[in-house]
Amino acid sequence: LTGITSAGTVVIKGSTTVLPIAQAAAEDFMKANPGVSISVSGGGSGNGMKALIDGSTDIADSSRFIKDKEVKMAVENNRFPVPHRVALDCVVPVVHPDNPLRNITIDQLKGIYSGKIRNWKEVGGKDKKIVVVSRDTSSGTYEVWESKVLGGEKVLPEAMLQASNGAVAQVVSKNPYAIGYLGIGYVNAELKALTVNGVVASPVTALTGSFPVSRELFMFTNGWPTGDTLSFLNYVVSPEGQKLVQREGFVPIYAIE
Amino acid sequence: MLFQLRREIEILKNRILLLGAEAEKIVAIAIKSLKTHDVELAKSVLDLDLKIDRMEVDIEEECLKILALHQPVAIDLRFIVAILKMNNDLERIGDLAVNIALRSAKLAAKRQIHLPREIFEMAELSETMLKQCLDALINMDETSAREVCKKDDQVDDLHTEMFSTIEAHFHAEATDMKDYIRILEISHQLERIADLATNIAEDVIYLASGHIIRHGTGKDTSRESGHSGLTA
Amino acid sequence: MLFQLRREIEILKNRILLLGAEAEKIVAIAIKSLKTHDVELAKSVLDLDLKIDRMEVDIEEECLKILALHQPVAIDLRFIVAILKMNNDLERIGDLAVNIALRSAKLAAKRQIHLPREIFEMAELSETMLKQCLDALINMDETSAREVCKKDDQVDDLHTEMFSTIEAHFHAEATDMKDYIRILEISHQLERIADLATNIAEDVIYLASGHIIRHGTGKDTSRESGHSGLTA
Amino acid sequence: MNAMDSSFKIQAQDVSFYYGNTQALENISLDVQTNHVTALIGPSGCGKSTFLRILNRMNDIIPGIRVEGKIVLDGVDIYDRNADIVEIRRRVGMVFQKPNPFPKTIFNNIAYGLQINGYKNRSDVHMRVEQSLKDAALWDEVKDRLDDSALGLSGGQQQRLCIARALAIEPEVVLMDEPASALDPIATQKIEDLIIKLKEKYTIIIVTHNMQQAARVSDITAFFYLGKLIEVDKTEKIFTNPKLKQTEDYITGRFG
Amino acid sequence: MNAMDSSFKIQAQDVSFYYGNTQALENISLDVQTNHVTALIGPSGCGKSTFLRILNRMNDIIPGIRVEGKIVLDGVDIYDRNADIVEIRRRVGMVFQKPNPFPKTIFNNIAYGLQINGYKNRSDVHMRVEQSLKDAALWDEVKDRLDDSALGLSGGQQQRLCIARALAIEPEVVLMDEPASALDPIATQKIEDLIIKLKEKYTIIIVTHNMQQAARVSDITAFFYLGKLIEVDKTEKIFTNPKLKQTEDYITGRFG
Amino acid sequence: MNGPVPVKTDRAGTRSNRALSKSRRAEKLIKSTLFLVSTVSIVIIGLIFLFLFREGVPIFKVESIRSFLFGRYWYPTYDPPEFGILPMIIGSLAVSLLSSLMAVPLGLLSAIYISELASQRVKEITKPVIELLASIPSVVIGFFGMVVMAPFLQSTFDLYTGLNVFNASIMLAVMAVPTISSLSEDALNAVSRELREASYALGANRWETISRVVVPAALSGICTAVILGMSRALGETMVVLMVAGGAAAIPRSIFDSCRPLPASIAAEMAEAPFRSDHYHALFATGIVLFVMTFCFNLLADYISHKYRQTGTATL
Amino acid sequence: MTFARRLKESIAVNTIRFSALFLALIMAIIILFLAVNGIGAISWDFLTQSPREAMTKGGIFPAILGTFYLTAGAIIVAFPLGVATAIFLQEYALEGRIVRIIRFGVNNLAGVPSVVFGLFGLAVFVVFMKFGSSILSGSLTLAFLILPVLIGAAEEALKSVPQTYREASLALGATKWQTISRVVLPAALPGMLTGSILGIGRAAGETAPIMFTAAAFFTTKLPKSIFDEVMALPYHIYVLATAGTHIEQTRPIQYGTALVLIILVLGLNGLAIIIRTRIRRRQHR
Ligand SMILES: Nc1ncnc2c1ncn2[C@@H]1O[C@H](COP(=O)(O)OP(=O)(O)OP(=O)(O)O)[C@@H](O)[C@H]1O
Ligand SMILES: Nc1ncnc2c1ncn2[C@@H]1O[C@H](COP(=O)(O)OP(=O)(O)OP(=O)(O)O)[C@@H](O)[C@H]1O
Ligand SMILES: [Mg+2]
Ligand SMILES: [Mg+2]
Ligand SMILES: O=P([O-])([O-])[O-]
Repeated sequence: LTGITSAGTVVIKGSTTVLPIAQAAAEDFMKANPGVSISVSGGGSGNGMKALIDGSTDIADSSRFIKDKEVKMAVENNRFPVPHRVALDCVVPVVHPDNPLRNITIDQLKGIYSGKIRNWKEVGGKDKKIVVVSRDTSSGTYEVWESKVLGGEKVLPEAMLQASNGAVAQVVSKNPYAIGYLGIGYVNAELKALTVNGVVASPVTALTGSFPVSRELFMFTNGWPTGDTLSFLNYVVSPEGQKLVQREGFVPIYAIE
Repeated sequence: MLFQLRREIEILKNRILLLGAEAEKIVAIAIKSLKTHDVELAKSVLDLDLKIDRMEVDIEEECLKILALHQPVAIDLRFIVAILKMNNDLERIGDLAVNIALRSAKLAAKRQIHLPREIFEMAELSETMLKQCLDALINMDETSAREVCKKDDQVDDLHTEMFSTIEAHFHAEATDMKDYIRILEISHQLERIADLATNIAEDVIYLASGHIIRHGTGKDTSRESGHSGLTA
Repeated sequence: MLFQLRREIEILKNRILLLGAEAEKIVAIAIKSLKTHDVELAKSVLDLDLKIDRMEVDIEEECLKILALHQPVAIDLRFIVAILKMNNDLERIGDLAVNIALRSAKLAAKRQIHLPREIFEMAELSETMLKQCLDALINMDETSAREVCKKDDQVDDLHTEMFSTIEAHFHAEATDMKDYIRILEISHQLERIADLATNIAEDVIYLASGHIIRHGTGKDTSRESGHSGLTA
Repeated sequence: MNAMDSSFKIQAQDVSFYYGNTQALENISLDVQTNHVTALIGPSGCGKSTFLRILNRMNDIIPGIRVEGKIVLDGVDIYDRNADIVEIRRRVGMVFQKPNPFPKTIFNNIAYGLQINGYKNRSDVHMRVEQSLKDAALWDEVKDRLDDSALGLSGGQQQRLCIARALAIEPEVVLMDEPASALDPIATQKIEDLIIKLKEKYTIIIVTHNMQQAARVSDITAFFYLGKLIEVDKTEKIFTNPKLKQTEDYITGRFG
Repeated sequence: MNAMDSSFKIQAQDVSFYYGNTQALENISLDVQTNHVTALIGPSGCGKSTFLRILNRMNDIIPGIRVEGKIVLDGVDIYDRNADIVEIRRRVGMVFQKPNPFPKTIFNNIAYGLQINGYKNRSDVHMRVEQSLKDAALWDEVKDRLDDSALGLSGGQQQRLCIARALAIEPEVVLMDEPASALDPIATQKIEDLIIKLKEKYTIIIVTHNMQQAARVSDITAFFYLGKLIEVDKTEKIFTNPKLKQTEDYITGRFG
Repeated sequence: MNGPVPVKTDRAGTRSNRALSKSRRAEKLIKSTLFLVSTVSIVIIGLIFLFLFREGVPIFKVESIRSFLFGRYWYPTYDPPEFGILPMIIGSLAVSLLSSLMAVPLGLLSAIYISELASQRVKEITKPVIELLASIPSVVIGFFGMVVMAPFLQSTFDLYTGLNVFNASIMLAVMAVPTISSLSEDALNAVSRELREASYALGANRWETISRVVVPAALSGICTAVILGMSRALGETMVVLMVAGGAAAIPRSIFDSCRPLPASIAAEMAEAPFRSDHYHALFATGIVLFVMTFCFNLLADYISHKYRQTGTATL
Repeated sequence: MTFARRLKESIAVNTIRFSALFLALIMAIIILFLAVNGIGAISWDFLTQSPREAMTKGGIFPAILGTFYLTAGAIIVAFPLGVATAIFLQEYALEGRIVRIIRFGVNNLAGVPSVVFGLFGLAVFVVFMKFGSSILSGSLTLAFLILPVLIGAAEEALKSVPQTYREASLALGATKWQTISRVVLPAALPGMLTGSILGIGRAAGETAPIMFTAAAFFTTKLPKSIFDEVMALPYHIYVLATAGTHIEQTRPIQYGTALVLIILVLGLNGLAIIIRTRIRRRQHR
């Protein structure tokens, strides 16, 4: 009863971080291949994986690598997830443009997110309470943040947990006292991206790994892809696809001119 | 349209007219028997009177039934009540006719007796009155009913005259006093028949106009066309 | 409890009893005037009769009013209709009493005239009957009403006797024939008063039992205690 | 039990009725004469409507009811196990307290019952609609607007339409539960006149709490009290001279 | 216009009434006698209720109405600009067609009007509640359950409660719009008897479409037709011998 | 029936017995079909229970019911995870209570206005408009709260965040007012005109009539309206998801952000790995939410039945 | 009237007036704000095109269509269920335990929060029945969400058919089903339609239930089967407002979509209200 296999249809689900890439790629791919219909939904990395496992999606976007538990479950369900790295991402701390702060250290971030630092003046800002914005604890983005920044500490309960990168961008861009973090693709003019330990988040620092909070973005398939799914994935990793990745603000997996 | 009440009233009217007809008839027979000295004829009134009695009872029950079942008001109520009274009067007329007939039967044996002219005049007058009051009833004709009332005075006068007439005869002829008493009594019955006819006429007037004129108490206010009374 | 109708009926009952009392009174006066040859007394009945006439008209209007406004049924309706008839009868009794009084006034001039014993017997009887029928009405007493009816036969017998008595006297004394006729007429009026009292008694019987016994038509089926008729 | 008698259309034989555990009727025996108007009177709650609705098994739609005794329609017990309720209801029509025409056209209000009862032929239906409207003394008033909604008629017209609707399927008995109580005096008169006319063709049983109405329209009056049939007799007898004191007290208002 | 007369409680002087553009009453002049029961009769829609509700300005609630002419209560025009509507309504009480007790206890149904009108003292209120229940012939039936909901009373009792409620605030006039039309005959009788008793203390105006009721309870009857006052006279006169043929036709049912 | 055996020829049975039993069978069949269909609701409720429990109960193997309900920390993805939903429960209650405080008086008063004071024309317009407002999709309200209200509040009151209990309550109130107003108006409207007239006829003025007759008579309907309004606020998802701020901590002031139960479910369900403890915990959160609204609905039902008073007298 | 009474009345009455006005003001602000901001985005292309250029351009046609499919599916499932249930409850069921249970079910179904429906749909249709995230799953979830609305409306409609209609029909010798199908249902149908329009409006506006069961973030191709995912207006607003990398650029689209959704839902409700007033007016005649 799974409808995903009908010819000419590709279903993509998962990470909200990867969503813009998938959406943009799907749009262009479909323009080039009018016979193919691609549907893209978000929901988060976990959800994408779940869909892959129960067979309700062809491609699961993920902003993290698959977990052991998920692999186990997949295998139990006779599915064999295959990762395809499609882009790199920096998870960038952002503040409101009005915030005078420019740089922040990993330790400061850890202090802020674990609730030990509560005032901007402690990190060199105004004497204002810090409004901490975070992703939901189950998101891939958060996982990266947790492992790279928090280092095992728990995020403070008062943190405003947002369901998507976009939401984080929204909140921070509207709130002069807020700090948040999000995929580099979501940084825009209404946000100020902070340098971390003096390193600017950029494709270069991401590729080189010098930006402390960077990660790889994946699309998972069940077994080696075939047909339209394969063509689509090929398109994503092709130079044209990677241009889209760049256009959406992410970091291509290889340098393109 | 209160269909049923209308119908019942129609039926009742017919019945009272029938009764009226019987009353006319019995009076006519009684008077004829007096004129013709016909004993058999005179005796025949008894049966007729029985019939009238039965009719009277039926009509009364009918009236009661209508009152109970249809609870008439205003004109309809006045009609029923008037019928109740006429009914009584007509039955009385029957009784009076019997009285006349019985006496005329007794008188019949003595053909030689002179029956005064007045008695026939009275008979004629009261017959006319009876007829006329019944016609008035049929047509709800107040004028003709009032004429009946006027005629009653003539009858009364004739009856008063009778005493002298009879006395005169009595002394002249010295027949059996009983017979003269009978004649007087007959005159008296005729006078009473005229009275009853007048009663009926009065009832017709009451019916048609809503005024009781009996005992000369007629409070005569007639219908108006504007609305009445209590307001400015 | 139909409060208002109850009250109206109570009032009506009182009025008819008052009228009955007046009727008793007028009869008593007429007879007394006959006995005592009291012309003044005899003439006083005229006023009383007028009063009775007025009362009769009022009661009839009252009945009509009750019929129109309260639309009684069953016992209440029978009561009103009976009152209507009694009312008529009582008024007639007043008229008859006037007749008696007028005649006794004429007779009063001639004290020598022998008034037959029977006439007083009749007078007494009819007075009793009148009293008794009114009592029966007050108490709704069927038995006593039936007694009244029985007494009527006695009065009738007495009246019949009168003829012979009078004739005997007449031949014996050869007084003015008119006087004898007057006496006979008085007897006749008394007989009629008795008749009317009987009518009233019959109405009481009708009221109490619901049966019309007049004209001997009484269909005598009496009340049952179970429920009736059409069902199994 | 008395023998079947063809002058009786319906015979209730020792009928008792229960709503759940409360008894609403107690041993009612009443024979209804063919082509007569029988009126049921009595104080509120005495069981008039209940009895009426037993006669076409309309009470069946109420849960938890129980009927004892027999209701015999033309010699056949309508509460028999094999009785066809639908057919009984066709034969014993009903008119209700409040005029309740269907929200259809005047024509279809009447045609409905005909179609349900298997009249297929259009001209047949037309004929019967006309006839029943004539029977109900409504034809002249509505003949030009048969396709208008029945709800546009006045209360009195609606009630006559309901009567016509009941008549269309040629019932033998027509039950009426206070058919004029929602109408003004003038419309009431029309209905009463109609009832009197209808008895030539139908057997009519009418419930009314207006005693004057019972007096005016019925031939036979049955007085119910507290679920019992107290007295039944010719209407004129009941209203001039009832046998039982209880009846007399009720109709003269000496009650309660 | 006639002079003020103290035997007249209310005088309607040349009153016309409009609902928006439709005229409902036309030049009504009617004087209501103190301590009498005046009945308004007439066919449905003739304006009886409208007239009644003019008398305590209850029609004011309806938008778009217009009154012409004068309604004089004890010599003062109630439609005067300075008239205090609330005070007028206190003086001219009203009882409605359907019993409409408040969903409160029996006691509070009556106490409400008292409290509103400034009775503060508890024992005063108690006394007046008892008195008005007695006046409405209800005291004996409810004295042990004053704290029960008024909705638990029977229809007739509810209507008497509504009367008691109106009486409690000592009105001078009581208007009643078909007060018994929703009741069964026995309850109706009780209300009618009550009305007759009440006229000793109050001036009563009652609308009824039951002519027999008007006949039974009223002293004066006014016959309305098509928004006009056709005839007004002593009730017995109207019902035995009305002046106008129109009236006679209506009360004898020769109408329409 | 105690009736004896039927009498010979059955006139009542003019239709043939076969036709008769056929039509009876058809009637029976229709009835049973309808019955089966009508059990769908109960089946669904059953399924909801079943699946919520099926998916939710496993969490209680990991976390005790007590610590689930009263735990103050919600760290579903840590190791070891913490599944305490007390902050969410309190967040939910806070926003629904605060929104009720705003919505109830406003809804009630406007209902009174429409039913008692407004002219016929105004009434004819406002009543449907209010009903229309009740149907504005919650996502639109949430959108408005997030995009317009939050910055407005933040700048006007100089707050640390505009996404907070207060904002969410306002938006929920905006959702609940039409419900409360419309249902209360129905209840007020059901109070018969006779009752009002009775009060006026006793010399009461408008306010006395409203406060002492009309509102008390409609009270049960109004209570039901209020409870249903609150229940709607409690179960509303999109508004709180978009406007409440999302902090899984017990709010200390109305200007703190919070994370009501539905928001938590909606936000995390997508991310929670299938059949993980987190997934189960979210279903268990669903159970809690379900039970809470369930209680509200039972209460509303109880009130509307128990205190049902019709405005007019029953004869 | 004493002065105190007058004063009290005027204070109270004015407070009530003021609150009503205040409410009207708030509502007007919200609606006007959305309308003013959204009207600019709406054009023919907006309604008939797919989103383009990472949703920053183009229209919302797939979302409109998806909402249409979802609500149509929901009503197709829910209407017969609702009507049948209402008929059973109103016409056939005798009061008793079964009815109490069913009614209990209906009442509580009405109170289930929409997000719980989402969970239910996810657990039952998407996962257990393996329909996946699809029109089917979403429609079914929405169908059960609006089922109580439909049952309620249908019951009201049936209740408003006077009992005497039924009795009149039965008294004419109609069977129960004839009575229901030919007298009761036609009289109740307009009311039922109103109910279903209200249901449609509700279904079209819900987000939470379809979030896990049907809604796609992006697809330009129109669905080919009921097992396809679709875009939907409410969800589209949600994701545009909270996800994506170009939130500020899509703002006009967000307003436009919100306005379209409001117009759709309010339009449907307005239709229902108009029909209802028509019916009431007709019934009052
Ligand atoms: N559906 C019912 N369930 C229970 N009891 C009922 C039902 N219908 C009527 N009753 C009771 O049965 C008795 C008889 O009622 P019924 O309706 O037959 O009275 P009625 O004589 O028609 O009264 P009314 O004049 O008020 O119409 C009453 O006591 C009533 O309360
Ligand atoms: N609120 C209203 N708006 C417009 N017209 C009205 C209103 N109320 C009554 N009318 C009209 O005014 C006229 C008189 O109505 P009213 O209610 O006074 O009649 P009624 O004599 O009391 O009739 P009924 O006996 O049916 O109660 C009728 O034609 C009626 O249609
Ligand atoms: Mg009944
Ligand atoms: Mg009126
Ligand atoms: O949505 P995520 O990429 O954070 O899993």
